[in-house]
Amino acid sequence: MPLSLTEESYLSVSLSQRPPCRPDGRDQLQFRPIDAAAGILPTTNGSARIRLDDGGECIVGVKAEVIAVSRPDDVHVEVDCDIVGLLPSSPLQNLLCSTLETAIKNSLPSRLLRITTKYRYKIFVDGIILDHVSHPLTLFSMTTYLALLDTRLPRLAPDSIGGNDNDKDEIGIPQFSSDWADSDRLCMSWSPPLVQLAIIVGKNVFVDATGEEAEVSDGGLLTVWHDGRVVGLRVVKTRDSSKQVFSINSISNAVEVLASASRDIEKALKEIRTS
Amino acid sequence: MASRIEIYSPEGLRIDGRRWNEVRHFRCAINTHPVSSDGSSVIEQGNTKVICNVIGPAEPTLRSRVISDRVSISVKLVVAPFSMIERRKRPQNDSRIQEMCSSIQHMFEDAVIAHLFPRSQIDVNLYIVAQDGGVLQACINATTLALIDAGVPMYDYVCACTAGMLDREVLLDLNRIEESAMPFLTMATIGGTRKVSLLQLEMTVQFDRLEPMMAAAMSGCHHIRDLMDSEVRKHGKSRLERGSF
Amino acid sequence: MPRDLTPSTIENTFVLKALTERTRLDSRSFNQLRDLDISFSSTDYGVVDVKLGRTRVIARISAEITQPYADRPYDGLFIISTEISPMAAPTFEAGRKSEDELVISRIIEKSIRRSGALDTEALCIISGEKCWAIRADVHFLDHDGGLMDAACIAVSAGLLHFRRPDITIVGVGSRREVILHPITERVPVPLAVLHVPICVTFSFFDVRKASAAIAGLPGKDNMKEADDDDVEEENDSSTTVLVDATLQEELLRHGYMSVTANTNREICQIQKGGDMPVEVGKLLSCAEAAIMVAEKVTKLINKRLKEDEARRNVGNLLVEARAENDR
Amino acid sequence: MPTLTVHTSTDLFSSSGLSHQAARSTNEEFDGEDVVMSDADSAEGEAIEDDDDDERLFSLDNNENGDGDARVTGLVKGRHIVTPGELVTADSMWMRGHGTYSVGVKSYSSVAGTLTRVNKLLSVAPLRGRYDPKIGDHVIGRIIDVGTRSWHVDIGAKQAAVLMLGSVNLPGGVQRRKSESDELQMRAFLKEGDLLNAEVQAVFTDGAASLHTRSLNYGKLRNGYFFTIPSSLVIRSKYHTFELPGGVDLVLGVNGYIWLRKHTQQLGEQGVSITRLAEEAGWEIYSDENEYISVNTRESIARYANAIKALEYCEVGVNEARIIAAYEASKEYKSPGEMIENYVKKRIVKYVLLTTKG
Repeated sequence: MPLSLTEESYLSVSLSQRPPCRPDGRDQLQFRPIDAAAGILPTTNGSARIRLDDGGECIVGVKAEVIAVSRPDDVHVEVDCDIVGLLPSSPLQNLLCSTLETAIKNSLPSRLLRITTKYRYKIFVDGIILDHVSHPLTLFSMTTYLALLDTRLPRLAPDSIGGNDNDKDEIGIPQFSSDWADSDRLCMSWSPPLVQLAIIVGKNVFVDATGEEAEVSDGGLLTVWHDGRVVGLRVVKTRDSSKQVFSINSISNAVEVLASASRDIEKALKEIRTS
Repeated sequence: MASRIEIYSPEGLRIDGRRWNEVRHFRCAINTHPVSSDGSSVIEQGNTKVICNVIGPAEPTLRSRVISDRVSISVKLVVAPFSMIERRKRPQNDSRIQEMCSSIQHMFEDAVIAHLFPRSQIDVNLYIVAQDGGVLQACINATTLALIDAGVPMYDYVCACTAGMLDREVLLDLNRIEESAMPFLTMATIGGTRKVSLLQLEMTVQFDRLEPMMAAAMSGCHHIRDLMDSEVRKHGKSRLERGSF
Repeated sequence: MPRDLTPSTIENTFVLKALTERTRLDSRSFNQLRDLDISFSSTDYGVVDVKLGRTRVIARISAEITQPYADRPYDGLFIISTEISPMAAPTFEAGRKSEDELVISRIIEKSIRRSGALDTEALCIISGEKCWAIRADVHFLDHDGGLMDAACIAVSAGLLHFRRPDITIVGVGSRREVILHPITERVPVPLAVLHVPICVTFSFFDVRKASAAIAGLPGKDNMKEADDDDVEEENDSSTTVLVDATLQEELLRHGYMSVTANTNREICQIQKGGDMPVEVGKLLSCAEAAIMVAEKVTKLINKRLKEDEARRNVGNLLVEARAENDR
Repeated sequence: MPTLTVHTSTDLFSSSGLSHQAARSTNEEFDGEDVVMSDADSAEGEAIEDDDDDERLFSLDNNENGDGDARVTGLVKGRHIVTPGELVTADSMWMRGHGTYSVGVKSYSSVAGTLTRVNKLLSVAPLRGRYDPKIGDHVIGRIIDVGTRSWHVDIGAKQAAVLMLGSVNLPGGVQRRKSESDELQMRAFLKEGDLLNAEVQAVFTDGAASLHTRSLNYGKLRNGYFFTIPSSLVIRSKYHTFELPGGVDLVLGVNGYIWLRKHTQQLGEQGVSITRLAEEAGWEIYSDENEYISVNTRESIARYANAIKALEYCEVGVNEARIIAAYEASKEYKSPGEMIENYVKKRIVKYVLLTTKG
């Protein structure tokens, strides 16, 4: 979205002055309203769609597959997304997928995916980002959060649960009960990670930045939030033109801002009653 | 392969309980993504769900896309890995997807009154989020609705439907299980007329069974046209009442 | 490298005008095939050269022993490669698959492989371990329209003509061995061809749009008039249908439909790719015409096969080798 | 207050929160799973009545085609929806305008929209569509390409507009002849990404527009903020640049491109005589620097932007009176940021429709 020099100077002065004045008058921590729906796709274990005010939209489907594993304790999760308009495996797509994949792998206890000693679930998280004006990272992460909340994994068939753990292995491929109602939710005891992005303009930090705000930003910072703590931090390029530079002390300010923002988002997303 | 009885019971009931000439649960909406596209639609036919965004007619982005006497249409199809029962990530140049794109593109190059917009381009983006048979027909119907929503002049709706033949029984609008169990054809007609824009048959069938299949598919197309037409009218009325221009 | 050979407008109007007066440039009738010539190579089996007018296609069938796919242990493999090199026409690039190259390979795939012309179960040697892999390579030498039809005829004829070496299985259980007998030792075995698919392409011309093109008006609207004002009959006058179009007719046509049929009145595939809309009754009569063309072409293939067998069987040496002779 | 309002919807269709109640018309209690009968809520409901009984094949010949003609909905005045392929008129008395195509004597609608009849001209205005340039329209555009003697300008229409070098003001006043050096330094005047307001001076046969910026209130835009709304919501009026209370100028492009800037003394208003005006226009009309803009001007620009976006959200026509009314109504909310919530937008617009006539 090429901005003219006059627009750029207007926006950068507005955003870097103290107190800053965003083009739509929002506070530094204020989010634009989102439209969210969960459990919308019949062929998935869990699904969600989130749409932003500026037309940005993301659909995520979570599918689980049964795989035989040798090492019992590692977590098999694959995150992949298709950003429409960009070539496959573009740098932006790699950022989104790798950030979320490592976040989920580090936080998901492997016992949740265990079926029998020999068999595990492998979780595929696939997202399509239909349109994005602002940076798609937060959009993709919120939709994945909601889709994981909605994910249900089928339980073993009742007759094969009779024996204790180890003799279940002799029965070969595990049989599952076909009654979808008695499947249990993945996120009963675990809440998924949430990745949030903030942009830094001068000394100010802004959350949920619009496309034009990102165009005048000096840099971006993402935090991975899990179980009430910030567990990951990373500097992100938010403008594809010149190199971005920002002062070190705005990082601590940004982390605080992102922590409180993540707490609110997690609360709001949890209230959405997943079907 | 599902046994014959299970596909079509002697009492004339199919797996999902429909009779031979019933269309699956058809639901559509237009103007679903007004901010991110000029025209948009969502279609649900049974469990097949397709989203379509149309951008244009607009200034061509690539010089190679400019056609001097008419609009150039390009179709892009994204199949979600989670759309089928087993998760499958399709390679970018999957030949089946490319074939579908080129059929849809040719169809709408003729259905749109193309000579009104020389040297401009229309981009059609289709997203298949759930597949349960009749994917090509859902894409065609979704594209028609999205083009109408974008205000692109067209001669008539282009509506599509499938019909299959199990031994001597004609079945209309097949789902995935039925599609894999019998030869079927996909037909697209120009609105309520008897003009066929697209006809695709992929499995061998006796010649004298072709006529009833085509007749059933055609009546399916006309029925789907009425369903789409009523949705467009309903949407138009509600916009007129709401907006105070 | 010219993108495509669009003929000049004068040529266009001349050809279209001729069509409105029901004549074709090469004075063929509308449903007459160009002269078709099929010749088999005298040295090795499964090599066939098909000439359809000036269009020329060579198909070579070859076989080798490989491992079947894991999920289909009882089936042999059958691969058809239809690479179109610039040798056929300058519009085809060596690397990238052009759009009509994609359409041609998809139609051949559906016509022959998907329709089960070759019984792949008969190709299985030891289920799960060894099976025959039949490969059909189609080389397009000259493009004057009708590549699909010529290629389909070439592969079908090739499959009928091909003989694979005879084999015997020795040993039992997991130690089974396969002995391959060269053709000189044992009479080679033909393939199990279940039916002979023949692809026929119908080209559609819209007379009204054609007359408009002649008069130089922008594309006149042709969608509706066939079915409201003039009476609705089977072959309404506004669409003319040509069988087996030459390259020039192909470049000018407003729409096409390719139908694959075989001699037992079966339609193997239909592909009308969404261009010019055509009345449904006309499409049905095209499918019927395709069956008649298929019968004619199959008769010619069988005639050529018998001639080839007679040629190979010089001084009928093979007669002595037949089993039913009294020993 | 870091709030996040989440609007929940039940499935792919409905979007209760955001996008212009797009699909609210489809009733919510629709049961999502596989319904046995064909579409439950549409008029048909039951299976398609096949006009032949089952034994006799549904033969193709005697099938009375259910073409649009059978459902001729006739000519009803006023707000009447027609859809593509529908017969609009059969007698040749009417002239056919946009949105229709004719075959022989009959003419059909080619878009979904409202049928309008203006003294013998029959046309169908589509419900949605891109901006159609008309001569004399005051539009805002963004330069997308610099040609040899012209610029290509995106004005949100079906094709990019053309701005010839000859139809712009050049530094040094009007009399100066265009020389080759001007062609060399085109980018010094206007370059890619620059925003300008201009007037449509001509429309080519294929719908592309040619612009000119020969008067002083046209030219490069600065000191402000740019955003777009659908062009169908902009109500055409004599003037499209307004001076709004709160020291803010508004340029309301007919193509839905909107520029809000700090109020600056236009050269004409500084009491400078017309002739000297011409020489006066030096290089500053193409400068890229913004002037100093105070904080509360920036805030009122943001408030006006949210006011216009509120009107857009409720799909209400936008004109000067309504924008000012919405601005006044939004004073009730201390920070403009609160105006991004949907319920606030609806309340403001309800107030606007009550207070402004027409």
